[in-house]
Amino acid sequence: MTKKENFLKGFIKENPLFVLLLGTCPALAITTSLENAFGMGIAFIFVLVMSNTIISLINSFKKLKELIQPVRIAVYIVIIASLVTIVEMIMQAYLPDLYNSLGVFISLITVNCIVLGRAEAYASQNTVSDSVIDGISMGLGYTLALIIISLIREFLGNGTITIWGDLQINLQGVFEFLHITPISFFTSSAGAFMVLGIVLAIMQAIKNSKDAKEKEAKKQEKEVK
Amino acid sequence: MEILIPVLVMLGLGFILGFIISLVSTKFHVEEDTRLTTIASMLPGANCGACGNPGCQAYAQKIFDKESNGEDCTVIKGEAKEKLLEYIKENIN
Amino acid sequence: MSFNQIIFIIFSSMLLENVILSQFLGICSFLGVSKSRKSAVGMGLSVVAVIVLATTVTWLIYNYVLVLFDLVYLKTIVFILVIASLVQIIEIIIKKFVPSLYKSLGIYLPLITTNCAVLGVAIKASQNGLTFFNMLLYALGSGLGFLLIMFIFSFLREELEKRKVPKAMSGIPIALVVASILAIIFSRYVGIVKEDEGEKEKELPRTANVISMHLTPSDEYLDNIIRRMK
Amino acid sequence: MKKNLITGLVLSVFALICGLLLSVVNMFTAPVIEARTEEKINNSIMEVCEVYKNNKDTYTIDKESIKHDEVDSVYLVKDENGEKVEVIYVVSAKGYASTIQMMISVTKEHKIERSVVISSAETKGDIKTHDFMMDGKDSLADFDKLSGSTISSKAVRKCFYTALDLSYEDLK
Repeated sequence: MTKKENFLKGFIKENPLFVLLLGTCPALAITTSLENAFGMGIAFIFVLVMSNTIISLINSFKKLKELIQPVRIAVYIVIIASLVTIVEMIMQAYLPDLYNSLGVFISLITVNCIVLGRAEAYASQNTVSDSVIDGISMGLGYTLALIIISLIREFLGNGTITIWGDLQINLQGVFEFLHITPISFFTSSAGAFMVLGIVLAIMQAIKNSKDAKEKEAKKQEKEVK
Repeated sequence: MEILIPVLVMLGLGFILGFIISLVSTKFHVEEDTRLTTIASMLPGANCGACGNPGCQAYAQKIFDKESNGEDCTVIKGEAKEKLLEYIKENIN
Repeated sequence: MSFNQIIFIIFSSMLLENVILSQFLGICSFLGVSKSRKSAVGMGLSVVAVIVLATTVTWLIYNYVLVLFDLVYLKTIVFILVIASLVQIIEIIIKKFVPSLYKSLGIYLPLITTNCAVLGVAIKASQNGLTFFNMLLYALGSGLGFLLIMFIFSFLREELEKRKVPKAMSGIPIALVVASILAIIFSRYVGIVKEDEGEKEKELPRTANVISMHLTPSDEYLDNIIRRMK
Repeated sequence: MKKNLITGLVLSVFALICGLLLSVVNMFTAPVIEARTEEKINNSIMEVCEVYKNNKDTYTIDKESIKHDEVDSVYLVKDENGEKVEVIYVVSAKGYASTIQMMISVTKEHKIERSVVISSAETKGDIKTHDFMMDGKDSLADFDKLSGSTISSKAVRKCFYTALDLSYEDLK
């Protein structure tokens, strides 16, 4: 796999949320506004890249790798948890509003399957530079997924799009034009499940049609032969 | 002083837990087929449950019992996956 | 602690603030392990046990170590370390001594370490400053809520498997839509339980002396008197 | 046995490094967090207490003398002679999806002067901007609940009740 492929895989081919179905908890809980999705994404990218770097670094020393084998998971968890705590403290100090609206889900990055999964499945077997690229790719892919869901939910549920702080795009006009009000269902918990379900269905439909096309192409190739 | 207490707490906690885990795992070790442990070590170990099984160990058991062909794991891709599938082909079937 | 209050805490953590449907904790295992009823119930039962145990241990550590030494900022790392080790130790011990229990419930234990429901409930119980007894009830209620939803959902999913679903919707997407409908139903439970009578407002003012109240009658009182005199 | 000790040591070394790192970061962020909370509280006090805002130089705020289990903190506003003028409560109550924290000022006549929601992550209704019609009232008779979010309203009502209730004790 080339570096470019490695970087691009997280966006669509191996998107952690849409394809691997990992990290669904925050994707449902905090996607009520675009600002939350941004904040979560930044925190997530930091933790993922740093944990990938440190863990691949540890594993590049053979002796150290053998030494931590029995308590491997515990060591990884300690590293990830301290990175999460650092993010948490910095966020609480400099972005208190965001910290309040993300709440417990910042701490819960620790148990996010993506971080631990990447640590075990990728970082522990690959070089440091590859692991960094993998972390950035997966982090950006996850952020992208969060942004898509939060855009849908905030627009349909509130009629607004909060970019950062007071910077807000008001799209109430669209609803007024259609003589309806924003549907608060989409900001509720039930709406979160529904939006994720429908987005996943669309992804699956696209994938299905692609697969069908590929099959047809292969068939034609065979016939030509 | 401000640094000393957290460091001591973490040190103590890490030592006690690490010691107990290691002790318990060697003392109460259950002998298993090496093929099972190899498959388990080849799986990511993230225990995410995305394959529909309760954890990687359980999935390894399923592969070992020939109930699954090893293609359900969503976390490992590429080379690692090929390695796993090859191992299953050679040693289980 | 009255009986009413106990019921209130259990019901509100089980139904109103259901870990899965309203707090979005443990969604990964909710979607992953709900394909068959047997594994869903197994998972649910082990979650109940681990949540109660882990919350108790972390609550004790939080209140008697972290708060005492002013180390609250270490909570995430300490909690997850304790939970992960605890689960691993329990798993090894059950595997050795009660293999039958391990086969039915123990295999779910590793999955529980990375289940955000456990860490989430532990953090919430400690941070909200619950008393020991309330914490136990809260943890139990949350665990039971998880079990309940896992059971209902696995039942629905087993039925879904037999039905014809559009190809794009089959699998996880349709399951999420079903979960959405379930969440709508559960959000209607708000109001099914009422807080204890002891929490009910007493007449204001509590400590004001009665005499001063009579000396300065309210406008309404005066209005009434004037109306009567007319 | 020796191997177990080594494993324990390995984990404890990692825990030690992480603990060290965290306490260092905490040393930098903790003062910022504290200053921010302090500033936020001061701003909220300015917002709810008109008297103090106008007499900042002569009036003082007593933060320590009174403590209640029911509320998070009590601030007594005193004039230049040390006479109690107003009392400000920081009260929290459990709402629909989060804990709502409010700051409520009560005058010497046991009337609510003003109130402000300090923190809430309620998903239903706009609790931060809603006017509960409590300014200048001494009972909960006119409490205007936020339609569509019964539980949040109940929590807010409870906050007002506690503040009014305690003021009889504190402003004696």
